[in-house]
Amino acid sequence: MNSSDIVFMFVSTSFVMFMIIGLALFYGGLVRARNILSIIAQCMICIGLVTIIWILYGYSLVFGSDVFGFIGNLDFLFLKNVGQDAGPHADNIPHILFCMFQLMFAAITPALITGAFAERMKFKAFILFTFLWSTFVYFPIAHWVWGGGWIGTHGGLDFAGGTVIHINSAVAALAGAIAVGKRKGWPVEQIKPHNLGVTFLGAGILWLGWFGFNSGSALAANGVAMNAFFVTQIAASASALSWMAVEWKIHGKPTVLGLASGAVAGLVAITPASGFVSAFPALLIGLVAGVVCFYAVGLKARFKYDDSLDVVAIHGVGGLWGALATGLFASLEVNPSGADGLFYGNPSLFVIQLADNAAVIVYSMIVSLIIFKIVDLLIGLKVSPEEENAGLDISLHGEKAYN
Amino acid sequence: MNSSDIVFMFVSTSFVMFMIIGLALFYGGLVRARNILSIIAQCMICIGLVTIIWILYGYSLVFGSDVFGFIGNLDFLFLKNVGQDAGPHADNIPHILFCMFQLMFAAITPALITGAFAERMKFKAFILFTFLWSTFVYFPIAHWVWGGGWIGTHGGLDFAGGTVIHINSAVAALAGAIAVGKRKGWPVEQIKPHNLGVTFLGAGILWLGWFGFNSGSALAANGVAMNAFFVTQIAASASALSWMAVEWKIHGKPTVLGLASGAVAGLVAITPASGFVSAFPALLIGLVAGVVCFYAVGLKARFKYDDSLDVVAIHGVGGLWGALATGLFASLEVNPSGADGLFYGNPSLFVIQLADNAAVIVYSMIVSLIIFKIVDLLIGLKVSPEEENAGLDISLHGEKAYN
Amino acid sequence: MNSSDIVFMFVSTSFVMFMIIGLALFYGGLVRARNILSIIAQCMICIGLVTIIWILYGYSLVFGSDVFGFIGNLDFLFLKNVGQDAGPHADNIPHILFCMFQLMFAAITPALITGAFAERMKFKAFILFTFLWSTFVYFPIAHWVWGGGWIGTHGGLDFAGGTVIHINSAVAALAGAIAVGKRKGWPVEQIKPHNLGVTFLGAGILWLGWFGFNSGSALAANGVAMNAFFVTQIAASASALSWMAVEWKIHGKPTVLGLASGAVAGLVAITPASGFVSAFPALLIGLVAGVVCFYAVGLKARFKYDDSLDVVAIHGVGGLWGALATGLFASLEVNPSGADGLFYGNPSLFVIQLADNAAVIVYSMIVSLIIFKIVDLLIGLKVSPEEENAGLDISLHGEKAYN
Amino acid sequence: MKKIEAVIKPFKLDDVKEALNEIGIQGMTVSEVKGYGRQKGHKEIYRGAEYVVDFVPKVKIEIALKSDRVEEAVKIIREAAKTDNIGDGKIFVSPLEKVVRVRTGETDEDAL
Amino acid sequence: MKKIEAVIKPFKLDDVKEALNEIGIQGMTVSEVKGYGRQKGHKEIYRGAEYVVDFVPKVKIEIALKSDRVEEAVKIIREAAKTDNIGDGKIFVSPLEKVVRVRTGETDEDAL
Amino acid sequence: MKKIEAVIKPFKLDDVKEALNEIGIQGMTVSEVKGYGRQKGHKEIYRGAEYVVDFVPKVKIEIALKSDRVEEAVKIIREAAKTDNIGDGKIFVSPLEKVVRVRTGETDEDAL
Ligand SMILES: Nc1ncnc2c1ncn2[C@@H]1O[C@H](COP(=O)(O)OP(=O)(O)O)[C@@H](O)[C@H]1O
Ligand SMILES: Nc1ncnc2c1ncn2[C@@H]1O[C@H](COP(=O)(O)OP(=O)(O)O)[C@@H](O)[C@H]1O
Ligand SMILES: Nc1ncnc2c1ncn2[C@@H]1O[C@H](COP(=O)(O)OP(=O)(O)O)[C@@H](O)[C@H]1O
Repeated sequence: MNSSDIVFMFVSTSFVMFMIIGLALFYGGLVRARNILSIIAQCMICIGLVTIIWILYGYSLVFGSDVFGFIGNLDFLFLKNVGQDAGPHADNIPHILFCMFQLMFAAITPALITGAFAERMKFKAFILFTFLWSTFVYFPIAHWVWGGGWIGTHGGLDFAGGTVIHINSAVAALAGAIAVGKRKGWPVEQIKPHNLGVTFLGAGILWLGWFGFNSGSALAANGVAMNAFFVTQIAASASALSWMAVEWKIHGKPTVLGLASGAVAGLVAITPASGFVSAFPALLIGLVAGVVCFYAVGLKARFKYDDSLDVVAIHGVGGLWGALATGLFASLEVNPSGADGLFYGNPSLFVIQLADNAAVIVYSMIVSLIIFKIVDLLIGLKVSPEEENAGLDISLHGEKAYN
Repeated sequence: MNSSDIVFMFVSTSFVMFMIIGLALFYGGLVRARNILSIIAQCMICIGLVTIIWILYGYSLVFGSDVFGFIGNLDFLFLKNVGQDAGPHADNIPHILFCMFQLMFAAITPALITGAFAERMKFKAFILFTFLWSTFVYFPIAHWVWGGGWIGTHGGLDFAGGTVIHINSAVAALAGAIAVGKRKGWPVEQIKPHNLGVTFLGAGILWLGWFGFNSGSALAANGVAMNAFFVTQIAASASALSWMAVEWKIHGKPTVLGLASGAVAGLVAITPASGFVSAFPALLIGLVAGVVCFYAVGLKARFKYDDSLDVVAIHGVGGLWGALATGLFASLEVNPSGADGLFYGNPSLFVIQLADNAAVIVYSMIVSLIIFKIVDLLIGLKVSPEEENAGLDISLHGEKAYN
Repeated sequence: MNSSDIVFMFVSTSFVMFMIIGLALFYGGLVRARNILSIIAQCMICIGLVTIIWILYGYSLVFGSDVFGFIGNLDFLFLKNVGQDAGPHADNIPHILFCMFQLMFAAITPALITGAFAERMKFKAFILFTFLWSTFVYFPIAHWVWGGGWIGTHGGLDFAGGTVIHINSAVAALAGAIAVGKRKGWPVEQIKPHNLGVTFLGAGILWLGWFGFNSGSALAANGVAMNAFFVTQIAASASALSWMAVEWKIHGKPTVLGLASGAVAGLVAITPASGFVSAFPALLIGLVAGVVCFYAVGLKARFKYDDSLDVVAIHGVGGLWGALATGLFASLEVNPSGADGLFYGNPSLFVIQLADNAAVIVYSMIVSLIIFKIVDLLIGLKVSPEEENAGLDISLHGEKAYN
Repeated sequence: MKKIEAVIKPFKLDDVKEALNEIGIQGMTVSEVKGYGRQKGHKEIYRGAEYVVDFVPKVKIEIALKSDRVEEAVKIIREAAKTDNIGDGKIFVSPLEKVVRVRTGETDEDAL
Repeated sequence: MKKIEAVIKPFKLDDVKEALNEIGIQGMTVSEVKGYGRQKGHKEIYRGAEYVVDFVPKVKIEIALKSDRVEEAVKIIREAAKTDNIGDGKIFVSPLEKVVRVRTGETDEDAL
Repeated sequence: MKKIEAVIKPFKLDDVKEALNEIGIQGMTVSEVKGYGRQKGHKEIYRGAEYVVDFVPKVKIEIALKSDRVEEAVKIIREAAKTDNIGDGKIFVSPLEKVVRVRTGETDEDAL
């Protein structure tokens, strides 16, 4: 037990919790005024519901002893053996603290997905979806990477969740955008963000929280953690600027939404790499992230899926770029318990990253689609056109955000 | 001195300070647009004024050597003997840090009360009230529980302020709602929250800050602190869901305000228990809190007191439930320096909790009522009907929040 | 290396980063609704651009080995020799962590300036300005005080940046207000804050972040850091109250903007002193700050420069008062590695403070004016009247904050 | 048919609506406006600068109705909106040539 | 000249604007209003208190136009704004005596 | 009596108000509206999507006044509101049959 590490993980965990609040604001500002509360409600469900299923069985499925490389066993069911003493996954902090840090990751992941079907999904359907998706998609994949499953053991690197969280949620987002269908009027009507100040505040909270997200993934207040801290700042800054630059060039004006989106894209891209790459690779990862994610936003128009808040473009494309960049730029000098990447003489890491992420994408896509299908059959996914017109806040929650 | 604990308490103290900002937003979003600044002004008075009287004499009255079990002596008047070295109440951190952590509790407590007489109280009256109430109600009661006074020494448990802060403020809130009188139009007119996004942000900041509030009350980065951290998350989540569920059942729709109110109710209820109970009792405490506080909101309609933002229902009823639940579920296994509760074979703790809280309620009610009476005589409590119509922001502060 | 200090500096750095978000909100709420995004964009440029130039050469210019007392050398160019091990300026934390903490100071300083020319400056011009000003003003002056330059070595005290950050930015703000010219309609038209709730939230985040700003400047979780923490709270509280009091007396009403402005003034004033003075001098520093800064706001009307958001009055006058107060109240008892001030028998410190700050003011004024001139020639500083009428958000960024 | 436009104090809206309902007038369109008149504005203070704000928040009610109901409606509105303070507002009556209900296409008095 | 005021459902604004454009009517002034009529309001819930909100968000379009274009315009608006549900709104026509274009000083039909 | 409705650029409101005050017209009701006309809208960009926004923010002033003051008032408004750019706005004059002051019950010209 190390009391500095306890403080460090306490702070990091708190920051990640705060990210979910930030995410609700980031998304909430981007929808129309009549739907902001529906976004917030979904994010609160992610916090509330995932917390409960996590302590009941989720933590055990992810971090219980490995079963066939696929899932954890029931050692920690109902928090059995999870107490104030250190647990098997981190000998420096109380088991409950490790459990809680990991909980925050489990909670934020379905919240990320909500951006894809914003402004039209039934609340009841979302609750059921969150329950099923956490259980059958998030828990297995988190186990694969961090819980002793096949990806982690055969050498795939994902420092803070590029694959587990961002790619995974973006794949589910794509499935959701397709399954739930388009918003009324999209893409013809002008559907504009209703409060970009709120979106900026959300992005700011996300940025702050990401320090805990990435650094905390070192599980100790050491040099690797501080490396993650440093490169997170660099990649986010670089990506904000590069998104702005390309947008300025193409649309003639640099927008705040572009700067904020770029920052988030950079934060996403550096996530898997943050404990393995140094400052200048991080700069490059950020610069590229801003550009590719900017262009990726155009995909939805081309392929006609209404990914309302661009989860696929930012978390999917950004996350994938980050995962592959980890295969390129990872360095044992930064983190001796990591690996060298392609540019440090080890092409195999890149191949592993490619293969792992492909597997996650396929698994997540198939199971997410099945889950959406089931929810559709049981409850239906989309609100009625009248409810959509009136706004989900009034229709589903009987409230208006602004009076 | 332990430098990890210094960092831990630095963070916890900062988080609690941030809670007061969060509270101002939580309340500010719930009032009408023309009164948000009056809420903010009151919260800033709580920070500013209480800080000053705390360093002058408040800290000494609470934490000076005990006088008859009732109040602290003047050992620390004007911060005499309060410096960078450790003090008598915590040997692991600088005395000034302990003093500052406790200050934040003293500052947030009167801020909680403001919800009861929101939208109608004179600002000057509020300032005088805050001064008197802190001095004659908060300081003694905090001394009783934490400063060496009769409650703490005879074995009553209040880990992070369920009694001192929540019940105490809610009793004063009830006194205030009665003393100041109803808002014009209440309960006939529709008086709706003007910005639920702001309220949600406030709730999110409260949730974050509560981690520091509860965990920090361990005064060290140890297992008990992390237990408090963990159960805080669990109770808040459970209570958000249970409030939502009962509201959904009764009113047909699950509201965001319900989710947020439930979360706060759970945070309140777990406060006194957080260092003494484990995860599943916390789950239960949260589930029950959401339901009882939901129903308690209905009391004001029945008994016709205009507790505008439901301080009594959430902090009073939630706090009382938490204090009693501590008597039920506290366990020496969680915290060897606590006690066992009824369900762990020690019914006496429950009785103590009952008695202690009854005493606090009686004391707080009587002295609060006297203070409101005095302020009414000296200044008057309520603004004129014209001022109320125009809104306190314009009437009292010469400002409008939105232009 | 000390892992507690790592955590402490991680938190402090994160808090200072969050301050920039808070600043954007503080300023953003004060401008008209059509210009909030332009404020946010400028603050994001400060984060993004300064981060990049800092890792390229800025850090080296400030903290590289001293050259003639004026600037750092190129030892750390492109982060050469800046890694996970401790660096020369702090042996207790990783070099990259020290580098990142200092980065945040470099990033927030130009953001402070933006308040002076809010609502009318060209975005492209601002980007160029930020680049030039950081390079030719901030980096040298930061080196003088903290990097081994002439001010630090001959004994001038500036604990957390009163001179380097606040006075420096305020001088540039004055230069900017003059160089860019007045807003259309100023001072005849009513130009009112559009959202004081947002401004309050920003002030609250600033207050929180300032704990990291001041305490973190101790670079270790020790008694001096906690002293800074404590006096920061006291000065901010006192200043909020004293600004309110004088405003109440003169204008008949106590405003929330006054309370928030007073708090910021107090935070500014305590900044240079926070590691050197104890609680009661801090109380005095705060009380005086609220009053002098209140009156200083009137200067712009008298001298007819449109310092839109009062950077000169709050950061300049407040910072200067704090720097001089450090010369009066600094005490070796608080910090043995500081110095005694005038009231502790050492008048020379006061003289040094006076001289140092005069030098900084002169240097900053001259070079800032030159930079504004250059930018004016290359790009032009001010938007067209049509762009100003339409609002910078639409004109420069093609966005509206509120839809 | 006539159109009545009444500019009243915002917090009187519900009273006016109720009063009109009672005499069977149940359609109206309401908007938020700012009024300028004899009623003194208030003072606002921002960082020491004092502003006198002349514009006062008001609510405008528009009612289309049969000509023979105008007098009664005006009276009812006046009674409900009155506080006997300056700034209580004004009622304007103007001619209306045609009314059409969008949904059905009914016109004039059938459309009310 | 006449003035048409149409109170319609907010999400129909674009359709109406397009439809009017097509028949060459290109000037209009739009405001957000709240309507009260037969259309039932919705229920809102705040901390357990249930409110019935009678006022429904609507958009008001004002168009000044030549008298001989009124009939056509009313028809077009009706068609574009119709959803066949209660609350589709109303169209009001009233007399207009004079129009002046601020920029040029042109008056009446030249000013449209 | 007549009613003048003027749709002008928002930042001209104070000038118009002052100008009217100077000729002794001191009552008016103001609302925020959106205008659509010849004035080109602006481009907005959100995550790469470009929107052309046709609706331009305007302010509408309503003034009830004696018929014989209309000409003067229109002239004054025109002068004060003019910037000589497209989109300066329009002034509409329509008949007004009755005015009542809520507070006193005074009617017509006494009520102005
Ligand atoms: N000539 C006018 N034309 C249009 N609206 C007017 C006129 N005069 C007054 N109003 C409206 O009526 C409101 C009340 O008028 P005011 O002169 O303040 O008090 P009172 O109604 O008691 O005479 C004003 O705020 C304004 O909205
Ligand atoms: N008498 C009236 N005067 C002015 N506006 C009216 C009147 N009656 C209805 N309205 C407006 O028309 C809208 C639609 O009317 P409503 O009775 O709800 O449905 P419908 O148009 O289908 O008859 C209302 O919301 C209101 O804004
Ligand atoms: N036919 C009309 N009916 C009602 N309002 C109109 C009409 N035409 C224009 N307007 C209003 O006048 C404003 C200015 O008109 P516009 O054609 O843009 O420029 P200009 O006034 O210079 O001719 C518009 O924004 C709109 O609010």
